[in-house]
Amino acid sequence: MTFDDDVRDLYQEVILDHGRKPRHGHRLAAYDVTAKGDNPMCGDRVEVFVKLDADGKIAETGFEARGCAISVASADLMAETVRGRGKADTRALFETFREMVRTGKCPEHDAGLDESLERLEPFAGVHEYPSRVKCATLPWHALVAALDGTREASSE
Amino acid sequence: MTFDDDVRDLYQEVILDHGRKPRHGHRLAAYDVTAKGDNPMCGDRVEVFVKLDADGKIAETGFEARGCAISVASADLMAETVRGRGKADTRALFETFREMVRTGKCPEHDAGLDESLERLEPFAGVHEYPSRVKCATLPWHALVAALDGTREASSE
Amino acid sequence: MNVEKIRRDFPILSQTIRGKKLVFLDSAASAQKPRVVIDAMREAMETQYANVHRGLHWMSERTTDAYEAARDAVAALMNAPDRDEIVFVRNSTEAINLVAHSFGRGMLKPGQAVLISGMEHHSNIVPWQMLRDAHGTELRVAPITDSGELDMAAFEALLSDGRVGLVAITHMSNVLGTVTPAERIVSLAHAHGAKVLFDGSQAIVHRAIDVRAIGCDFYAWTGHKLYGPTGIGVLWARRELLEAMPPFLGGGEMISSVTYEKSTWARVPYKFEAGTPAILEGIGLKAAIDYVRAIGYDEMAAHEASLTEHALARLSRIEGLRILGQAQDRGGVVAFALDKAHAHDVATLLDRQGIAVRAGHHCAEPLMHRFGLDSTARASFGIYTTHEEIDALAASLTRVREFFT
Amino acid sequence: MNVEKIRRDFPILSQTIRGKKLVFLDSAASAQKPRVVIDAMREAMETQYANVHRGLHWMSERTTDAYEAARDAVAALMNAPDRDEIVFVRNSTEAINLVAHSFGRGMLKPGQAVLISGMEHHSNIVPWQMLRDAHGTELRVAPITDSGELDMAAFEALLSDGRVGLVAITHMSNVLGTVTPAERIVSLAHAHGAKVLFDGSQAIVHRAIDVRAIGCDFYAWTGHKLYGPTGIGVLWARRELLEAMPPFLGGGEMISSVTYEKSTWARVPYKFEAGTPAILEGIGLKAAIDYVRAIGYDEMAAHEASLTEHALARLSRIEGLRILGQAQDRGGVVAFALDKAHAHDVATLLDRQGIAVRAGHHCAEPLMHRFGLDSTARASFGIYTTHEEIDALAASLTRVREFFT
Ligand SMILES: Cc1ncc(COP(=O)(O)O)c(C=O)c1O
Ligand SMILES: Cc1ncc(COP(=O)(O)O)c(C=O)c1O
Repeated sequence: MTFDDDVRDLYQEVILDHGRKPRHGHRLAAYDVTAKGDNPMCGDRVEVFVKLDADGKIAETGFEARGCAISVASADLMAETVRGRGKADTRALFETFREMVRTGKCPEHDAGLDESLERLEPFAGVHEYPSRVKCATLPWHALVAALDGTREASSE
Repeated sequence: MTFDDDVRDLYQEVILDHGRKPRHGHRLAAYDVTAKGDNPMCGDRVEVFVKLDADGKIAETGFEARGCAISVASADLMAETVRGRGKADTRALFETFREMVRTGKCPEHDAGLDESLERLEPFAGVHEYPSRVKCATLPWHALVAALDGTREASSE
Repeated sequence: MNVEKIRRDFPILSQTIRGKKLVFLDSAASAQKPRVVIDAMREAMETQYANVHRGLHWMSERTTDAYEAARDAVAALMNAPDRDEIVFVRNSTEAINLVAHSFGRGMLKPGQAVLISGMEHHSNIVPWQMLRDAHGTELRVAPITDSGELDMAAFEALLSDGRVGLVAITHMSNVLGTVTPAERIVSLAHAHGAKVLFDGSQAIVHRAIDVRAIGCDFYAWTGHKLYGPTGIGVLWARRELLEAMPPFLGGGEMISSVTYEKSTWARVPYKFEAGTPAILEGIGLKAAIDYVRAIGYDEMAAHEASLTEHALARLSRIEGLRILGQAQDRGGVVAFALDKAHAHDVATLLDRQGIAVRAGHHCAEPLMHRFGLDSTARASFGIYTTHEEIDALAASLTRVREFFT
Repeated sequence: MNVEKIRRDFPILSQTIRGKKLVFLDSAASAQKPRVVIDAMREAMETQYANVHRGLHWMSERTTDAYEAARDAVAALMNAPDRDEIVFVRNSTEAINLVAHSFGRGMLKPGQAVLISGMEHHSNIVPWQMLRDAHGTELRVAPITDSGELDMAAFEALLSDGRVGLVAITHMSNVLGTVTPAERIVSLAHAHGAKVLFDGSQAIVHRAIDVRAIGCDFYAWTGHKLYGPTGIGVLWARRELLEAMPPFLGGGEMISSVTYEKSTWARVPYKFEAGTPAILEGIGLKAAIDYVRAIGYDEMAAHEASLTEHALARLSRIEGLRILGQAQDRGGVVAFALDKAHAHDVATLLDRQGIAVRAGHHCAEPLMHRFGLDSTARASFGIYTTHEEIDALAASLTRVREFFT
């Protein structure tokens, strides 16, 4: 096996790509809610900014992150997949995502999450590294904190 | 092997006998120096009383002890073997005795101790039980403390 | 329960001592280890050892999993509501000291009192004395009856002024065998505003412990008595207490972030586990827990009850032998004194027959003095103890007494 | 030194990880265990296990001997003047906390200062912060230079007001590899009336430690890094200090006598060893010490110097790789950052090649920040590390960087 074969199953192209060039990796000019996420164990830090639409659904998400490829890519794909979702819906997606990165398997879920979970599926490989699960979930913790009106989250 | 065979090599008749009926197991009516010895780990306690002769040699030793057969027998045989000895001489006997109960072998020593050590030889078997060495040495610690003018000794 | 089968699980039991078959009756001091425990530790060192937490590499992840699985096993064993309520320490002694520091200095006020009983092990006396002397709390001692049970009326009276902040009491005496009425103690203590810590060092070996049913606030025990390795013990405490208590030891693993000005603490239970933990010992402890649970506490308790009954019957027939404690509810330890022989001599003579018992004050000096003694011999039983071994003890004791008469 | 022969002593090194040969470069976090250590612990459990001290029976006497032989081995290893100056604890962290409590609260006065350095492990920072906050001592930090060495001028200046009661400083940084000038530190500190504690967690693995030659007052280390088991560490301290210091944990084994009113303490070192000690771990540690002494510190140090030189040469040729620390006197740990890849990603990618390194702040957050970083990867070496393993690391790191570019 070559080096690439060994690592590609975990660092799939989509993770590498979004880790390197996040599409949503910036502070929004105007936003309604925001929160910071901190993983003091490894120094990962993320700040998310969320703009809500008239129905309270997520219109846009931006973030500023310092961390590994997995946490940055996760933040970026999160921003992409939560667009248009309300609070409960976002939380449901997070719970399912978290279960997936913990176990490597996608748990039973609402059909409405199907498409997003497919997009997030590349993170399933993270389950092999329990100590890195929190890299993938940190931005989500911050997002949920922002929606809840809490200003800080930790994914210890 | 019978029960007796198993135990007689350690609890020789002389130890049993002096443990049961110590000849010197009493407070002296008149004494010059005294000290207490305490082994808080097992509750052994001994108090020695020493009468000195005009040359400062030990004229008589008595003791009150609470403890096991080995500590009582040791106190009694000590009282017997230190009679007529000066301070340095007593200490030398103690050091040799202690070495013997620690190692099971009698170390090189002054010829003047020969006879006494022969008398004390039954205690050599104690070396098999390191935690009981202090039972055998406690009265000696108290005696040396008394001669030194210290009032308390511990053989922890 | 098939004792012969169980005995084969313990390699040491086939040893001979001084040419005699080993009769090990000192399990209350520390129990022997089954092969599964020995193997678990060996295998961990041979196949996956690394430091835990934040390792990021395969072996560290595997070892972290194995170590954390021990926490799950402990939580299940004690029916703890939450695995995060399990703090690993070195032994019961450290568990109690942790409570004395973090809860005692951190949450009790000078002038409040700690109430212990008259049958405590030194490890549940000295930390409270040290707290008293450093922090100004009072130390109260609930007396025990002549039969070796907690004097419940006196216990309640000592609570009545409402100044007791903590009751710290053994769940089973390591000398008398007495099992204390845990639920009753808790309900009285809570009614008077006191938290309750049980020293479960002995109880966990003999009874299924359910901290939810007991309703206590802290429960401490030690791995080496439950057929596990040395170097690991357990403190269970309610989450809200652990959250509120300041940390005990400071250092690696227990922090969330560190600057010179100020550090913040890791979440519970890690806040209380400073430095590299006893990893291999956690793995060994899990194997021990799995082992005893596979046998089952009901089986173990029944076996020990039968052994204890047998021992009490056999020993009480020996002339001049006095047994300490006649509690109704008691576990498998029997301390005794012979009129003609000192406990040390008894132990040594038994040893020469290959019979291992303990002699001394059993780290319970005040209790010895309560019964007018300085030391006793003590026989204590484990899952591998047989009725024949107790017969051998009784027969030898008769000879010992003759020997000294 | 015959590394291939040494490797055969470590069963784990023949493991494959994810189908790759294991390349274990995380020894500074915790070292692997040679067969003699594994066997010593197994044998103790299989043939003679019992609780130590006051056992009176054969197994207890044998186990006490074996456990106390570990104390002799440690004393000899450190050239301690007196075996009674060796206190067994769980790990370095507990050793330092013991000093912070018993010496810090017991013998330092509020207003006095503790002086640490800018390259300490959290275990040598947090206990002094907690002491500061509880006891009113000051915490001073001696800065380090850009090359990662102690700034001796600044260090001396911080001593000059005579208020420093204790200098607590690493003997070798677990991140920079820097070995600090121990004798010089001691002579400066003593000249200004301060005692000196060394955190020798890393140093003891790489250098022969002679506490008499160093002249310090306390020396702390941890067994699991010296090829021994987890759950045991060492505090060496001068006897007169141990005598003067109040005890830390209270309970069984550490007392001389106990009444409810007052307890008296056992003699040194037992005064500081409360409860059943880490018996099996002491036995394992002795085997580890015997093992490294048979190889010899000169051989080990030469091997590690050669590995370190090789690693520095190989890694510094990798583009975009920054090595932390360029001390003259350094041991076998190399921490580094890659420009294009986060340390976590580096560690994970290496793991997939079977190469185990650590990534993170290495329990030294303030030091990371000193160098403007949050985390680094770290490769660290043991007696079993080969030059080829370092080549494998270097080759993989080049690929990792390409992968992320
Ligand atoms: C320099 C240094 N100090 C202290 C420690 C703490 O050692 P332990 O976790 O065994 O207490 C370590 C290792 O983690 C270390 O490298
Ligand atoms: C009732 C009781 N409490 C506390 C202890 C102390 O346990 P450890 O020495 O493991 O801390 C023991 C055992 O020695 C005990 O029997």
